[in-house]
Amino acid sequence: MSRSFIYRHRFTIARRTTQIAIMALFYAGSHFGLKILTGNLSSSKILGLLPMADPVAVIQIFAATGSIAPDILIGAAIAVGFYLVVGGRSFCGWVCPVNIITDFARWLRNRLGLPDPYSISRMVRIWFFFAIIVLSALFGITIFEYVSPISMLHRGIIYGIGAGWIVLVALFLFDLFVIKDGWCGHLCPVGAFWSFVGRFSLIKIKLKGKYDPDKLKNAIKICPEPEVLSPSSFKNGRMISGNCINCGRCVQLSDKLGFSFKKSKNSEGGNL
Amino acid sequence: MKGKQDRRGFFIKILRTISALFAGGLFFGAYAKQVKSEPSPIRPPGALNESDFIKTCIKCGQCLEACPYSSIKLAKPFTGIAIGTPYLVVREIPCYMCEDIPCVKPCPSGALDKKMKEIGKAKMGLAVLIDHENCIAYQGLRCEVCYRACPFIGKAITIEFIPNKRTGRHALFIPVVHSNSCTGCGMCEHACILDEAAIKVLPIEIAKGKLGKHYRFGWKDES
Amino acid sequence: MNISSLAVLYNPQKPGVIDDINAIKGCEVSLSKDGKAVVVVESEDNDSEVNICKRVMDVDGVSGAYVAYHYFEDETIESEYKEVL
Amino acid sequence: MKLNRRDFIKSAAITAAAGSLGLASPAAQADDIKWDKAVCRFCGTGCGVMIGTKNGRVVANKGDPQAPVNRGLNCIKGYFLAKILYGKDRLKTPYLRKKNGKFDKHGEFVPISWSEAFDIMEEKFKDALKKYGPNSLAMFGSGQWTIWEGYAASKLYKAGFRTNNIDPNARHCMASAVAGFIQSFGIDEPMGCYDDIENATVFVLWGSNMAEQHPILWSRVSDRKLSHPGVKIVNLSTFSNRCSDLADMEIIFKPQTDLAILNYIANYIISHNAVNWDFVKKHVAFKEGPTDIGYGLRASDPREQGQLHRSSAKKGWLVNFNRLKEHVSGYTLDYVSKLSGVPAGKLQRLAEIYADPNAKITSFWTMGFNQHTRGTWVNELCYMVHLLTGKISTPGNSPYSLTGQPSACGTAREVGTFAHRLPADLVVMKKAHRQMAEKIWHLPEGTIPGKVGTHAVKMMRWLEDGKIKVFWSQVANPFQDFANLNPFAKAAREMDNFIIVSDAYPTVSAKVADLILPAAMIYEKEGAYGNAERRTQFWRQQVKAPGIAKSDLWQVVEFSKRFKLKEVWPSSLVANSEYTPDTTLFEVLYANPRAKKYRWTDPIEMGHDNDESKQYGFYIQKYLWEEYRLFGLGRGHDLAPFDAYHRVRGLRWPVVSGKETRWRFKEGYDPYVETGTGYQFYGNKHKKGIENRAVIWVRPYQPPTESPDENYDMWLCTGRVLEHWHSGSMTRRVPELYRAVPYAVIYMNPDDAKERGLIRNSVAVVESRRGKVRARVMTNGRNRPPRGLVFVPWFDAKVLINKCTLDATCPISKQTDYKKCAVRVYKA
Repeated sequence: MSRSFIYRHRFTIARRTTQIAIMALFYAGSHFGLKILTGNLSSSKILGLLPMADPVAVIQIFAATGSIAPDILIGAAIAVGFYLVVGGRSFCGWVCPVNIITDFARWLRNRLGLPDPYSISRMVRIWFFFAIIVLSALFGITIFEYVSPISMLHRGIIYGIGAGWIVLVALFLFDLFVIKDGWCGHLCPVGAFWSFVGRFSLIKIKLKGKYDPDKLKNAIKICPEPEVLSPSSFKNGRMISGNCINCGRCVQLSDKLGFSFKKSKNSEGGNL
Repeated sequence: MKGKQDRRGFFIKILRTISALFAGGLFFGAYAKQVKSEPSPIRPPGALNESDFIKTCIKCGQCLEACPYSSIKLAKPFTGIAIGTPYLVVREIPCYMCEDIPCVKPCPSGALDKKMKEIGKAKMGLAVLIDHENCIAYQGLRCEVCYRACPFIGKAITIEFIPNKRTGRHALFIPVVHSNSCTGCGMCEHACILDEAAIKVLPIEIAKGKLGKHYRFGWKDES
Repeated sequence: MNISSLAVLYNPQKPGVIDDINAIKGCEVSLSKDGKAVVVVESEDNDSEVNICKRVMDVDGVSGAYVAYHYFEDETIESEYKEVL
Repeated sequence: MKLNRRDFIKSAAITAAAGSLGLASPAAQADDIKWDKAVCRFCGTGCGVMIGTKNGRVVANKGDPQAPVNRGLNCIKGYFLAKILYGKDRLKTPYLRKKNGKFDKHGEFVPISWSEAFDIMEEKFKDALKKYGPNSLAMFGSGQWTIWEGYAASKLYKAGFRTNNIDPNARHCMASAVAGFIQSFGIDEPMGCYDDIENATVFVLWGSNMAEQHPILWSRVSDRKLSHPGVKIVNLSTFSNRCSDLADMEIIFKPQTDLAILNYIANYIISHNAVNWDFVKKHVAFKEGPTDIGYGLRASDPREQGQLHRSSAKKGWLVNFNRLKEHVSGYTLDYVSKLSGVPAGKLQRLAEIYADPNAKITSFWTMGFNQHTRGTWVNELCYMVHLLTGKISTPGNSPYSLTGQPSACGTAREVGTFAHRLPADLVVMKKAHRQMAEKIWHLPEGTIPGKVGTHAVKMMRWLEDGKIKVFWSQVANPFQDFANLNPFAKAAREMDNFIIVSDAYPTVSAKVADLILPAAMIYEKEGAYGNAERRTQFWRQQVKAPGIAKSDLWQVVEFSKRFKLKEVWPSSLVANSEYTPDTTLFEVLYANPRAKKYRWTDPIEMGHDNDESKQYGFYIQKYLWEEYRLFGLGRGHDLAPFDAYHRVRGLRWPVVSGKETRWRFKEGYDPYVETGTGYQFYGNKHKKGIENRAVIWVRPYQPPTESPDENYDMWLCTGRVLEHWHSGSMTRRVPELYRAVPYAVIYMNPDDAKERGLIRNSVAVVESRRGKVRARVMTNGRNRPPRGLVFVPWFDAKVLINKCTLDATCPISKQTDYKKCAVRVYKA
């Protein structure tokens, strides 16, 4: 049944508006004094009171200095708590501005039908995550924060990009020509961290009825993390893999899938 | 046979990823080392020493937003300053030494020390009157703009009067900086009327020498 | 008959400055040494004298010229004061 | 015979030129910049400078190494002289407020031509003359006018329109000094000169922030102290300033109590018989005047009620020494210490210094004394202290009234562009003086009105009361520098009057005006200034003014063409004049036969432009100077001929037979002092009872007009900073000076600030009974006020502190007291 275009893209639209809204609020907080969101995604304050911080950055700081300031510790804890509810990697889907670049690269890649010659294991980002902790401790600096396109982009949007655009264009071209879903899918350590959190988060994709491969054929094609829709990722109808970014593309596509809230046994869950 | 194949393939893959990561790590380490060796820029008041500062700062920009004079900027990539860390270009906008120190309050990471209660205690750098040839005070003109711009006039900077030998009836008014009170806020460098400032704020480790422990100045009391 | 002398400052490195000044009618460089010259100006009346002075000023390489002495035979203005006072 | 006479003249010419070259004349410049001597545009010090021009533009400037005042040095404002001419928003054409093509008081400024500007001015002037008479016209001049600009304007108003309503902004800066000089010595201007600095052993600064307001002189004082151990400096001020860096003793006293301190010093001198009797007996007389003289406020003001001598404050009667002795005996050490808040020890040490016979004391003062509701009195009290000990008119002994503006002396005071004066100390009230002026100006008797015109504050009040219909301001910024600005600006904008402002930049006053005339600036015209040591200095025109901007001299002279004698003079006057009713004021005052004798293209110009003389065909500046010079010849105001000043770096008048005078009234230095007299105060030569004597005036302490109370609990003092000149219209357009000091701040005591919840940089409101302004607070800046006082400089067009100041004046000099009124300061 042909539902309206809006309905069929409801999550994508919601994600984009959230991503842009968050960046706009940070920008307003810095330039127009509208103190709803101040700071940036590395560390911010909501309404000047509630601190939030990027746990990956906090971990690196801890590795590099051996101590951690209370504000960012609480901030990281609050962030983790929040994403335990809404889904670990929903940070990637709903908040991180780099996702806009990689989604655009993905979309362009599909339109142009570009080949996907290389493939590296999606586990690299996990190694990358642990490597930056080791290297931070080793070199005594928050190593990934120096090159992270994520912080480069959100800081650039709020305070001016400077020469950072080169890195972002490189990332875009990397995703476009080199590896499909190159950065978010394979390399991003922040995504890796959030996937750990995602394993235990509440809002998850749920499978209605039995796993039927050809029903999910289109969903797998469109999913940025295809392994997520493999049978092993579901346990009694509920997604257990942390890699799902809760982007809702699959839900939009087939009615066999939906979002479920509670970790219930029989996985009825509200169909968002 | 196939099992062995898989196991070897598995080890090769592991080795490949580890070597890739190791190469990446070296590249980043070199990049980080290079950044650390640059002369440290002027950090906001209350900042830890440079090496601790770039480790501790989470680069969130909240100090920038709290500064009423937008003196603080975040370092953009490839500018030789640790990316994202807050710094000041005092020649453009100096630190106006707010007594309530608004920029330190929101700092979540402890990179700006909240225990610093008095702005006068800040040590962002040290002003040094470097270019005696172009500084017109050394030619005998009555300038001392840097002296009168200093928020700690009379303590951080004073005037030394020297007879002007050329005219024989005028005096030189030479600004002299005192490192014990100079906070490095840059009001002097900002105010300097030359096309290129003759007085500049330098990182303390570059500006200051160090007296040998064994020697005391005979005419000064032991303090 | 107007006679006056100019103290002239010129750029000694630039060749031919003295000759240029001498070339001006009514001008005569009586002495010149490392950038300083004395020029005697003879002319009929104030107007022509000023033109000469102006041309001396405009000579390329001259950076300044000052009237050091000015003699003119003309119905002086001094007498005017006595009558008023 | 003819041949060798010519050779003789030529050799004389050569030796003269060679001689002048022998001096360390500036080395030849490699790049083709043409250099010529000039004067700095700013303070009264009068530093000599060289202006470098290339392709019709001032491209460089330097201190003139041959100038004795500064020997090649400048302060930071002088350093930027080349830049002040080229602000981005320089006025290049006249502007008139118009609505759909016609003048409208509330229209927008529209660029117009000079002829249209003069048309509307002519219409307004003639309309006012017809309906309200000459006293409805007014001109607000300046101590930054060149000498001939002030002279020409004074002639236009006093002789042309026959009104004395012309007053300079020097009324705000030097009027009390003038009254002090005339009442004490019968003649204006200091008797010492800057060479006192190289001879004095003690400098006492009375309300004179020399470190910032006379930078090069302070440099000389500093050198004097450095190179001569034992030289002492005492800095008396109502707030601590940069002079205290070098001072041996700093005395911070409560506003207005300088009157009491000086009386105490006299008391100390007399009671410790340190009086120089043989000087006092031979050369000093004593006088006293009325004390119920009010505060120069409007007659209706409650504080003026019961003051019987408000308009006769100048009166004085002879008394004897014992009256002075008895009067000052009341000013004991602890009474004055309690009154002034100064520790008794400091007061005593100061008195000891003055009483020390072999100390050579130079007392410097500027606005601290002059801008004071008893400004004339406090000037005279300082003379008292010097006269009692005979420390005057000798190298190093000098009561020195420093001048603020570059030509308050040269133009405003010596040329007499005041409402009551004529050149060379003549006054309009005396018939003989008027006749002398009329003789020199070739006017029929009775042309110059005898009634004193409107002094500055009266001019403001007449404007507010609708009595002034046409107000023309030149080289001044009245709507930023008059005290109690609000009603003044309101009257200018809303009442039926016509406000004309000649200026080079769109200042606050230009925006309040109805007609703006674009003025040429200092090096775009030939000019002459007279500095604070009676040194007159000339400069030639260096470059052309931008657009169709014209010099103030041209504006006044050109405008005079629009008036025929019959339109401004009664027919009886025209009848017994040497002119016809149709002769224009231009031909009477400026282009008369005497003027035409000074032929244009004069070799002294060395080929420099002179736009005015080129247009008029005669050397107008030379004519105005030579005519003006006649006033002073033989009367103690002798000036050298015109050409001399273009050759030398200024001469200190009286210039008698080519020789300048350094100390006046002293035999051997001053040619007017008859031999054998030692000292001769010839200013009072013909004054009955005080022939050739200086006068010590008996003056009491009187409280200020407005003191802090419970709801206006702080003193407000205003003044300047080194980096900016007056209302900042030039210096704030130099980017480097703007960056150095971008906005006016409220200098405040940190404890006062803390009590009001203010810290450094927080924005506060300064409010008085008359108005309020907002500005940032500075708690430990260059000026450190004591508890209960704030200091706000007035250079900032956005912080018009003069909205708060009180328009009380010294009733004798009519000079406004900008240094003290009551305000409250609170968080914005």
